[in-house]
Amino acid sequence: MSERIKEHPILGVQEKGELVKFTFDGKEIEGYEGEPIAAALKAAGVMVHRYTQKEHKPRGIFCAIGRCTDCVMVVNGEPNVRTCITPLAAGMDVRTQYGVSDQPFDEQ
Amino acid sequence: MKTKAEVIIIGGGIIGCATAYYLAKMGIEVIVLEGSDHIGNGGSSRNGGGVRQSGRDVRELPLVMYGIRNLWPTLSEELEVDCEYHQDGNLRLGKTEKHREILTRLADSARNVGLDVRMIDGDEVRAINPYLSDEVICASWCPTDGHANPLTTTLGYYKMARRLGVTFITGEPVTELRVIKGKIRQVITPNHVYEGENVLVAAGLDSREILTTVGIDIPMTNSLLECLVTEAQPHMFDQMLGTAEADFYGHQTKHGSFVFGGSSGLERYNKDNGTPVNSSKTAPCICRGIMKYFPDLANAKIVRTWAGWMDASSDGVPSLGTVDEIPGLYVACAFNGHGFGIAPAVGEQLAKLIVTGKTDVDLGELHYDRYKAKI
Amino acid sequence: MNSVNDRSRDIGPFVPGPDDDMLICRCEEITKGEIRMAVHDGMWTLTEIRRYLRTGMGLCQGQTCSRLVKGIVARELGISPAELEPATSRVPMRPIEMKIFANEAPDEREDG
Amino acid sequence: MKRYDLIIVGAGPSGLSAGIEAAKRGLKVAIFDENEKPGGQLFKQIHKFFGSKEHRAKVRGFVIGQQLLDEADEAGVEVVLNATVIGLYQDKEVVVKRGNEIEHFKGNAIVIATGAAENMVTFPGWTLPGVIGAGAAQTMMNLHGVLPGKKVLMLGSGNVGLVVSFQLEQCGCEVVALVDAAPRVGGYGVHAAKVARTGVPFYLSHTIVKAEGEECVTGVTIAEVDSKFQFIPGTEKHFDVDTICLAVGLSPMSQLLKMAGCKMEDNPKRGGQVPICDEYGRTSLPGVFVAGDVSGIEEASSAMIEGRMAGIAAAEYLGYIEKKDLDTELAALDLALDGLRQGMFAPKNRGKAIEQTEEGIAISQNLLLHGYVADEEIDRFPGVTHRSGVHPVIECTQNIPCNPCQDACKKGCISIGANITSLPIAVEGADCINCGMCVASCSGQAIFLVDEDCGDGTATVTLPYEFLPLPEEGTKGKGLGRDGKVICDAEVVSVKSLKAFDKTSLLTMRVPKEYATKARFFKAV
Repeated sequence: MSERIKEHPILGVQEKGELVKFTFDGKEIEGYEGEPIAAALKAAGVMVHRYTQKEHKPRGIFCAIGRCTDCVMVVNGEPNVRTCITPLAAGMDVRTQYGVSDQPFDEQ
Repeated sequence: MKTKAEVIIIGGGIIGCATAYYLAKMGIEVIVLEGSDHIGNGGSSRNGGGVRQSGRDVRELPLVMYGIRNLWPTLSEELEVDCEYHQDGNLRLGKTEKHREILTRLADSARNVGLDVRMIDGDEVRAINPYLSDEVICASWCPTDGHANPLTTTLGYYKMARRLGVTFITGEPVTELRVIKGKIRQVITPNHVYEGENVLVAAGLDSREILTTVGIDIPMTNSLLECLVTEAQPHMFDQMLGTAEADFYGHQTKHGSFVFGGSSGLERYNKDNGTPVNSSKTAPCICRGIMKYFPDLANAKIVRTWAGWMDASSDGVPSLGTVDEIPGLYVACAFNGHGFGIAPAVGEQLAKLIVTGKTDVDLGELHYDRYKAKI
Repeated sequence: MNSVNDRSRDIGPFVPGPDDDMLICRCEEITKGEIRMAVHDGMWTLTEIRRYLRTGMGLCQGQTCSRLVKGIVARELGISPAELEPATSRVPMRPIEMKIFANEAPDEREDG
Repeated sequence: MKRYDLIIVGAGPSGLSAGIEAAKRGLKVAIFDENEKPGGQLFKQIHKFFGSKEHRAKVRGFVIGQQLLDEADEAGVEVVLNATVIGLYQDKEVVVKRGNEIEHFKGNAIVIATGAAENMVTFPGWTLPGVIGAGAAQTMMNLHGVLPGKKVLMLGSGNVGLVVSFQLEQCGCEVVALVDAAPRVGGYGVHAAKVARTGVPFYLSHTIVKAEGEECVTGVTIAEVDSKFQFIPGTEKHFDVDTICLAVGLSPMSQLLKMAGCKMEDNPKRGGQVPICDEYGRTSLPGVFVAGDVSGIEEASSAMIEGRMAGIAAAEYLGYIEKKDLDTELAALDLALDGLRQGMFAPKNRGKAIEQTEEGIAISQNLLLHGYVADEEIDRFPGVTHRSGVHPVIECTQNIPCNPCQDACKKGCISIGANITSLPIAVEGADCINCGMCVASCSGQAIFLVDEDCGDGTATVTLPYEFLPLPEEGTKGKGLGRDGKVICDAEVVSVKSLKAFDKTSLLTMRVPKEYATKARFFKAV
């Protein structure tokens, strides 16, 4: 997890929740409980959260504070979940969103 | 700026825009005056998008049936905009025996004037729309009903009318009509005096105040309606929905979102602060109503709510046509919250009426002067 | 206060631009060209643009693009962006699940 | 329905300040905030604040956030988190989403302190993953401890762009370029200088041509623009980056007010669509107040004072204090706010090209064009003097409202005077004891302790250092000039990290004496 800041010159070592497992598109990865899903994905190197309905273009984190809604994904079967403000929980099923579905467009 | 035309239309809603479009198609010069800053700013942009016949009063049924047969099917092509018209039927849902009675009575009277509408039981309802809960025990089913997008349809009429040379002026609230030498002639706003040989008043609720200036009174009042829309959802169904109890109505749009309208029961007493505003109680109530019918929508997120006034007349149907006592004056108002689906037919028939003096559909029962005391 | 706006005022012809395919409304995927064209079709207020094209009607309700749309429409009309009234904001400020919107907490008085 | 004297929407600097003042005067106050943590943007701001003591100068943003929370707690303010205000209805009714339900509340008075939202710019590829707002970068690195990217291009040279660029470097990202379409750096010169000296190149009059990449950002091309912001062909420059960070201004987040029917105006000087309000935040709706960025974009320091004003004004509106007390208290705050609204970055000067300081000294053009004061320009500023022995060199060259350095030096080496925006003067004859307090207290990291001639052909330069790893004594490396270019060899001779320095370490490097007035940063090799 090279994308995590181990120690910060001003903030020191940040407190985190428990390290838990969750799945991204079926693959098991780890993140800290309570941190935004988007942070855990970013730390794991995931950039693309969804593909848009009309143009099928990739999108990811943009505002990171729950306003722009670009980072939405299908979480535990529910589409349009703003991953940048939704806390990670152990065992979450996080999937790339295609339009409003977790099925790739050619399978919809 | 142009202030004279053959026809002056007061009101830039869907009725005004559609009438202007059909008049312009016949080569008539038209000015449309809209009081607010935006075209289609009243009920035209604030309704649930129903294009339905079932559930309507028989007096307005012929007109809406005419529109669904002759105008709606080709409207997107004609207006060069996607009106998102779907003709996939209308389910008017019932959950109690009392509902069944209400729906049966409405269906029977509509069948009498030639509408294909029938009662179906709960299982047949769920065969048509499998997402409906078991609480639904019956529905009236009208396969030729549907829904469309009121925003693009209204603005589509505006765009095409404008393209045909109609003058639209927004921010021009009409304060007075003036009869000159026995005929309607002038339309007064705070800024200008407009002149036309014919004047159509299609200003929704404001029509009453405007018509008062020439001594015409149409008994109507305002009533607040509220709608909400969800985020886009995977495609579920295409029917238009309503309920016997009128606790909600709506459909899934082409975009994937669900548009639902409804009420809290407190609408009549809503505070009128100059603009239609949502009550804090209504949207939660609509949500509770919807979830009883569609448990699957519980997780759908609401992204927006809005309110609009409907112009309610004492007998629930519009006033439409010629004002006999003032030559050159026409009215089209008091659509009672179901003016959208009927609008293309109203616009086309009014245009014909203004130009030829005749209509294809008899408007007699919608005459402005029909209101009588109860005894 | 409303001001008189003659929608027949000449704003010149629609001239295609090199960046017409630039996406402006990220949620509803509306391009600059579509917005410019809508202005030439008579959509002269931000409210009309929104109703006609769905800009700002997506999940974020215009929080990202409203300023951009305003600039494009103003330029097309040859007016200052400050002259354009922003489209109305509506409840809810953030998307809210139907089941939560429906679930009103009991009033404290009823709790005893 | 549950009713409070005062409901505040937003627990940022202005909302918390309003709550504290109102609660202290006896009001029953609730603050709702949609975030998991209170403090608004304060908890992302890890730099030391500008201003004077009363503005909490030289305290880091996140520490101020904690101080405000403690004060709010002490005053009895109910701060409700994870509470999204979804609507402001008639009769000052606030509907709040909390957990899995909604709650209705009424306020006898309301303060809207919802802050601002970031502006965006478009360019081909601006929707690609990897293009993020500067706020997003701050959120990821400072709240969640995750790197926003490894190689970053920053668009925007206002204070946000400058501060976030520095923060990106602090957590180990490489900022490959700082780009702005404007012809001049928009933010404080001291912020620019601390970024430039680490080696970040500034490209003014440049903007993004396109972001490259299929699935996410892999590169970016920028080009120079002319005075009409049109690209100049042939000036394209390419960078391999994984992240493009946008810091192109803020807009007030005033939607709730518009929804409630407040009279609004579009005011470019205040950053966009804002409620029409008086200086104490009273809007057109009786009992509805505003404070902070929602009523006009400024710094957090001003937001705190505006919040206090709104809180006190609400107390008077509800009869908790007398009108005469209101006037007295507001007059004092007026003065404090006025102090912050002075200098060349004052709201009234927005958009103006300032050529001279208040003292009549020509502004460094190099600072505006490249982010650093050129060697030949630096001597004309009153904080820069040459003398024997260790002495402070204060490279503060623009009039900004800030004076902690004056208080930091107990020996009277630094003088600003009564006017908080004046340039600091290195006082002749005062005796510097090399304590380093001035270096650590300077929010702009613009003070150095220099001994120009140690007698052995070397000089020492003590500089503020907020990076990891912290070099040890004896580390050999290079001295960097104000422009971030390597100019000489350097060796670390001392590293001090005192509690009083508040996480700013003081690194002293030995350089050849001819570089004493030029070397301003150290890089280990």
